[in-house]
Amino acid sequence: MNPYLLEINDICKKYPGVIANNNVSFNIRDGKIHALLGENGAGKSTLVKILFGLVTSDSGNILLNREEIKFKNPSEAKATGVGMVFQHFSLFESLTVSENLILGLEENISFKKLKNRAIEISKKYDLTLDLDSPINNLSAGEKQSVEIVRALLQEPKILIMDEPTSVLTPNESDKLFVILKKLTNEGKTILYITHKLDEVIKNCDEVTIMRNGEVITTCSAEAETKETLAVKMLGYKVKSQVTDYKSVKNNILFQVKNLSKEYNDPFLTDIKNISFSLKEGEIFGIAGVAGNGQKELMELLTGENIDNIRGEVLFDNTNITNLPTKFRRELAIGFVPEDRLGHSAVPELSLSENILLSQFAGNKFSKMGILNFEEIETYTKNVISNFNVKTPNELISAKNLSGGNLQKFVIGREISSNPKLLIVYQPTWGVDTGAESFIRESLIKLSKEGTSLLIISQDLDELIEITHSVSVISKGKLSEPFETKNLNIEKLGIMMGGEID
Amino acid sequence: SNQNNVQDTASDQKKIGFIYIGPPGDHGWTYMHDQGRQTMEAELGDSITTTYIENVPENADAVRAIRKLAESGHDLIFTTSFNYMDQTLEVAKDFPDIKFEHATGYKRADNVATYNSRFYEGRTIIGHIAGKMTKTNTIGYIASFPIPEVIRGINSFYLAASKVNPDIKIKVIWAYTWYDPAKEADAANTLINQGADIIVQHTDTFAPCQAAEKAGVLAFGQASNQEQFCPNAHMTAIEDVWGPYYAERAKALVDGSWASQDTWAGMKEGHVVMSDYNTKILPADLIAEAKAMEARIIDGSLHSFAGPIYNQDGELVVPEGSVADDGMLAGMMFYVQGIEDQVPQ
Amino acid sequence: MIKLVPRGSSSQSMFILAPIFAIFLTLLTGSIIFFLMGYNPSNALKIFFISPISNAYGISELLVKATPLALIAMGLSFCFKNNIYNIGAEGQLTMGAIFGGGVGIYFYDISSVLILPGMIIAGALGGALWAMIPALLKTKFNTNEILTSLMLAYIALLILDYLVVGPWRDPDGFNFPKTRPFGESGRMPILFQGLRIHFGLIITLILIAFSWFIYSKTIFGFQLKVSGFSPKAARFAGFNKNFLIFSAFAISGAFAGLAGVGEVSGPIGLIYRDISPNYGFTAIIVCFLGRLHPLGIIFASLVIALTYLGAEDAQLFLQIPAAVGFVFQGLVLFFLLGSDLLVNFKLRLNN
Amino acid sequence: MIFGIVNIILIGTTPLVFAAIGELVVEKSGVLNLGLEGMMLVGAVSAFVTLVLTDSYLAALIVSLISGLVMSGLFAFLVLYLMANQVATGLALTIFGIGISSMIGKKYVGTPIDGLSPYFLIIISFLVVIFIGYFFKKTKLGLIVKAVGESHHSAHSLGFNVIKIRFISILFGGAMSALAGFYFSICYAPMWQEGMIAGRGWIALALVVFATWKPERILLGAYIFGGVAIMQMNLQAFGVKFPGQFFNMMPYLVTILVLVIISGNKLRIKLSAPACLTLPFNKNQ
Ligand SMILES: Nc1ncnc2c1ncn2[C@@H]1O[C@H](COP(=O)(O)OP(=O)(O)OP(=O)(O)O)[C@@H](O)[C@H]1O
Ligand SMILES: Nc1ncnc2c1ncn2[C@@H]1O[C@H](COP(=O)(O)OP(=O)(O)OP(=O)(O)O)[C@@H](O)[C@H]1O
Ligand SMILES: [Mg+2]
Ligand SMILES: [Mg+2]
Repeated sequence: MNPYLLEINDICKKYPGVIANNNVSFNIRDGKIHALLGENGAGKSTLVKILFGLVTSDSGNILLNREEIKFKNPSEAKATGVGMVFQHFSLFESLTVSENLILGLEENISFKKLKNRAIEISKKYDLTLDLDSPINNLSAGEKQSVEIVRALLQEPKILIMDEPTSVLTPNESDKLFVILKKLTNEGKTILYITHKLDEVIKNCDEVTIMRNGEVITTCSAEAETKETLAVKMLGYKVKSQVTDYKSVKNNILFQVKNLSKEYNDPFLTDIKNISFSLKEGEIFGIAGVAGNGQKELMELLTGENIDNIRGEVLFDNTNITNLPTKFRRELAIGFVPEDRLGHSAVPELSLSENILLSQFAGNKFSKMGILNFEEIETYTKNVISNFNVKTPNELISAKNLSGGNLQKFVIGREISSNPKLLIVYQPTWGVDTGAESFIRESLIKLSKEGTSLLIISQDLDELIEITHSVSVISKGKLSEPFETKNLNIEKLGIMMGGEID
Repeated sequence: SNQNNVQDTASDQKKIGFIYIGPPGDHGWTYMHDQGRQTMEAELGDSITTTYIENVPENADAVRAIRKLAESGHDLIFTTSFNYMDQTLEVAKDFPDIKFEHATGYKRADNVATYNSRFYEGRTIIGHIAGKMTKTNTIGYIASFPIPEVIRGINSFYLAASKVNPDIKIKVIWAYTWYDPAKEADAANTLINQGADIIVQHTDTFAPCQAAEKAGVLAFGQASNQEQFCPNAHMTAIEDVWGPYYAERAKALVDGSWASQDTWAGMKEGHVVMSDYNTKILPADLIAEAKAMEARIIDGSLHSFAGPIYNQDGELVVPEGSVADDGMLAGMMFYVQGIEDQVPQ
Repeated sequence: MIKLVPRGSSSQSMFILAPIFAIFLTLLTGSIIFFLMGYNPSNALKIFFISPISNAYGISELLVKATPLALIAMGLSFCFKNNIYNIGAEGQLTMGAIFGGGVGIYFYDISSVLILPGMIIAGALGGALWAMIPALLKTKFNTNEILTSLMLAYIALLILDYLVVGPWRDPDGFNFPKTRPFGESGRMPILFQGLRIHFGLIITLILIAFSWFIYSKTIFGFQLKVSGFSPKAARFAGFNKNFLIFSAFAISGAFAGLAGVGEVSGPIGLIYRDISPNYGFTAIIVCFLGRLHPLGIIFASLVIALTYLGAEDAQLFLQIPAAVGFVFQGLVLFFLLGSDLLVNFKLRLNN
Repeated sequence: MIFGIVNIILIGTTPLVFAAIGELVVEKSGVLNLGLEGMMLVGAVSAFVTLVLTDSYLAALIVSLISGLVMSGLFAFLVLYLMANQVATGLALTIFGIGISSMIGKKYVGTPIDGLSPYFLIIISFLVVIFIGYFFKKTKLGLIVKAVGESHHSAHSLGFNVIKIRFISILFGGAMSALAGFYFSICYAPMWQEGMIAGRGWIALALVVFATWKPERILLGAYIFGGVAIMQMNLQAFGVKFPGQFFNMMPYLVTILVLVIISGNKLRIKLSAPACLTLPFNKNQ
């Protein structure tokens, strides 16, 4: 008997400038949790979108129960027993939970029947479900439950989950795995996508590792450790490295006192009484699971969104709490937000113009509002050569650069402006390993030159590698800082799960 | 030689152009000008050809349209809406050899004549008929804009109606449009709902008449005979008959006697004509009375604004024994005594 | 079947070729329409597109017509570049005419060189102020400017209507719905004796050059461009979003207001109900056809102006209804928007 | 008398109801079609010309509806398949509609016809509103249309054909606009006149916003808009005079006011306005 429920053979998918899936082949056993592990941009989502009929592959085939499947759209996939929980929720915010559920069903049933079935499922798997509440009143975890119930209503043979825990607390994640176990016990198969190593070790039966669109290997999870998986996923071995503390001076350069902001928006996390301080030359890290207020905190620090803010932000002994972004820059504070395309850079504009984006303040490149293109060009060329940005010239649109190169460019732009303080959110998100270590080194180098750095990152390894001290942000609260060299990972993990007093 | 002849007539042929505010098929203002143009063509035969440009907006574009007619060899150009006044003069200044005629305006030049009709004479007749025909003593009057032309019409109508029916009341709705069939229909229905059993209109579509027909009340047509649209409501209409005037002016052009002048003609000259009285609705004696009034207006023994006329404040504006002069009529912005309404500011 | 394949980066040559392609398709469709109506297409096209501009007067008229279109479209580009859909230029034009014309009416009997500048400034101000309303509502209450600016256009037209029918009626005008004429000092100087092109053309050209300068050389232009492409990046850069919204609206309003005062103090000389043949709406077509670019807008304004003139000639010489001009305007935009696809996508045949 | 006023309001506002309920469905699906005026004009003229030629109301109705489908189909093709800007395409559709309707109707201006009683269509307008209300509240298809307007990416991920659903919604909107046009030239003021819709397409557009995208409020809004217009006529007829322009401004002013009220509150606008309104959808992204 063939033990495989799903056989994936030689799937290829090209996007302009990138091969998202390159001859991807692996098989999934019936009734198991199969992990698909890979960094950002490895091609995981692309593959499952092909599986689910959302994207068509360029070549290759997929067999479900030894029959070739080629779904034209997700409806066909659902009808054939493939269920999917998306990486980014595919819920309708203004509709109620039950409306969202019924939309996911292929067959037509009455609301009453649907409710009965939904309640049955939610009881069985211990999921909280308020059927009449509009989605936008729900927390991320509750939304996840809706997604799961919606997929289960269809009674899939195989359930695909694309990074379901990225928005969950550790507690919620554990609960999720209980549910997944239950499902496999009932004979269902799970394709579980993640880039979290411990989840694979703890909860999955088998794992396929992808890197740069290719399958590296498929193996049994039991045989692996975090380290072996990391090597396979990243292509090199994580070395824990301790930054030296010599460059940290004694004077406090940047201080945040009791910063608070309420949003009254279910999509945003309120910031609650956050305090921390940075010495000159110090690299301070803020760790945490995405969605715990990092984005909001970042906006308060950049000055992008500072209405109704409480507390104080001091820089160089000046109160900058209510200072707009432009003026913060004039004080020599640099910022690198998370999203390269459309936030820290404008994809449609040239690299030179993108330089101007954060450097226009202080009349550096202009006189009375009129631009001096020569100077901009010189500056751009410097950034390109100093930071190893691979590009034909400075007139190329930002969108034509690869992720890593654009990130180097953006960080280079900020560093080249000689900031006294640099605030970076996810410095190496979605960046390949070469660029990653280059960026980390640049940041450390900068601190040695006397700049203070605030690094907000979900990547604990990264924080351990480069920071002097770390705090954890959870549900809008910030923990006490810990010296990186004495970091207690377990305690950090508990705090990231929401246990900050 | 035959060919020569043709060419001769062609070169002698005068070209006459028209500028229209609307489409010639509107069965209203422009339609009647176009009827006039056709009459003129029929009467003058091969000695003239005519052209028109329709839907010319009353703005800077009008100058170009008029000018295009001037430049394309037209000898006489009729501009048929009030707001072409300044534009007509502007073009005329540059084409001293071309003759212009502007309808309803008051500015003239050596080569610009003006012409208008005494439509109010027709309103005297329909006022008389309405006064006799109304059972509810309430007349609904749909007016376009509070300009002298329209106010003159209301006064003329009311003076005649109240003479035969002192109890008559006239309800006015200003539509602030010449041309919005739906709105005109709404206004008619509102007036009917408020008890009007006769609808009088001074707007350009036949929607009010249709509305009256549907509601089973009576109405008068505007500008042209509209009986085909509302056979059971249409008592008569005040027709704007421009044909005789256009033919006369074209002849003057052809024989070289054209001169700038101001023409304000009425029933006597055949510019204002009552449509056939609807014998299904109107009693024969009333038709006879109306016809007699027409004759008296034509012979000058009946004037729409014969004194004594008082304004709403009770002041005597036209003394007994005299008639309102053209100056007063041209700028008339007051209601006569008895109209229970105010002229909008 | 034909398949759309996204281009890696948008095609610059298609960006320029698409409008030309669109005009070509419009001419083609126009020929078909003329043919179906029983006219000789080449003759009809000649009368439509060539005869109106075959002499100096025709060219001058083309410019008279194109001037307000280009001016308004240029102003609108400030909004559209910033992804703000101000579709109420007609109202801003009207307010410009009211404010500027108001000055002209008030000083009708005074002769002074200051009157025209006063009218021009008042007109620009009127348009700008009217445009500030949707800007204010957008920044303060987050209202959709497509809807508010459109509604305000109709409100402005009704205000104009009220004024010329009511309080501003010409005392010597037998109460017709029009104001008294402005004095000589309240008229735009004519550029060439005997033609109607007036000083407004010079103002328009200066402002177009000025806009080009703003776009390509200044921080302000850069800011508009960035916030159009990506509001988030604009926030990151620290641009003052509300300031940009206000200034884009104010500039487009001022330009439209200038077009309004240009119309009333240029070819018209007074105010009445019907001062603009929908220049404010047509300019939106001009703006898109011209790709928000100064040169493109000049070109597009001439093309669209020609459809008006052509419709008049077609009527005069062929008795083709003037409405055919609107049909052409609609078509040219349809084709342009359609061919725009080729900027970002390639067509590929596959089985 | 009151009955009479109500009657006039009903007669006058029915075309607004048709056009607005159609546009509501279009907007619910995430598309803004500014071409209402043009589609209404084409619907009106094609109904009229057909009636003159065939003497059949049914034929007039069918041809009118087809004209609406063709006009809106053109719009849908441009904005959905060619991803053209919705605002510009809608405006172009209106301009095109003004032009093409007066060309088609040229020979028929002022042709007399027998009008059709409006009451049948008035009843239909109620039924359409009730049906659309039911459609969005109770049917899965209605839910799908809402979902597509709310988040086209999510809808696509769930397997709904966003383009197809929007296409059909736009066609429905076109048919309703054409029906409004039919009502205009066949029932309301039975005639054809160039530009006879006289700006009511824009009022219908305002009405959708006024109704905060809720079907039943379309009726309410239409009767308020229409009611005020008729009330001012009634007051005039009673002898109360004031500048009519200020009354005509009412629908526009009130719409702005409603927009301000609902937009000021983030949650409220999120719950009323379709989140994807005017956004183009490309399934490859
Ligand atoms: N629609 C698209 N067009 C072009 N490129 C795409 C598209 N979707 C994905 N890509 C590219 O394909 C590659 C693989 O993307 P994919 O989303 O499959 O990665 P992933 O492994 O799911 O990453 P993550 O962990 O960030 O979710 C990336 O380089 C991505 O930029
Ligand atoms: N969603 C997308 N749509 C269109 N093009 C994309 C998309 N994502 C990525 N690309 C293109 O794919 C190319 C590679 O992008 P990607 O971010 O995957 O680079 P990479 O291979 O990871 O490079 P690096 O190692 O520098 O991170 C770039 O040219 C980019 O323009
Ligand atoms: Mg992914
Ligand atoms: Mg990458």
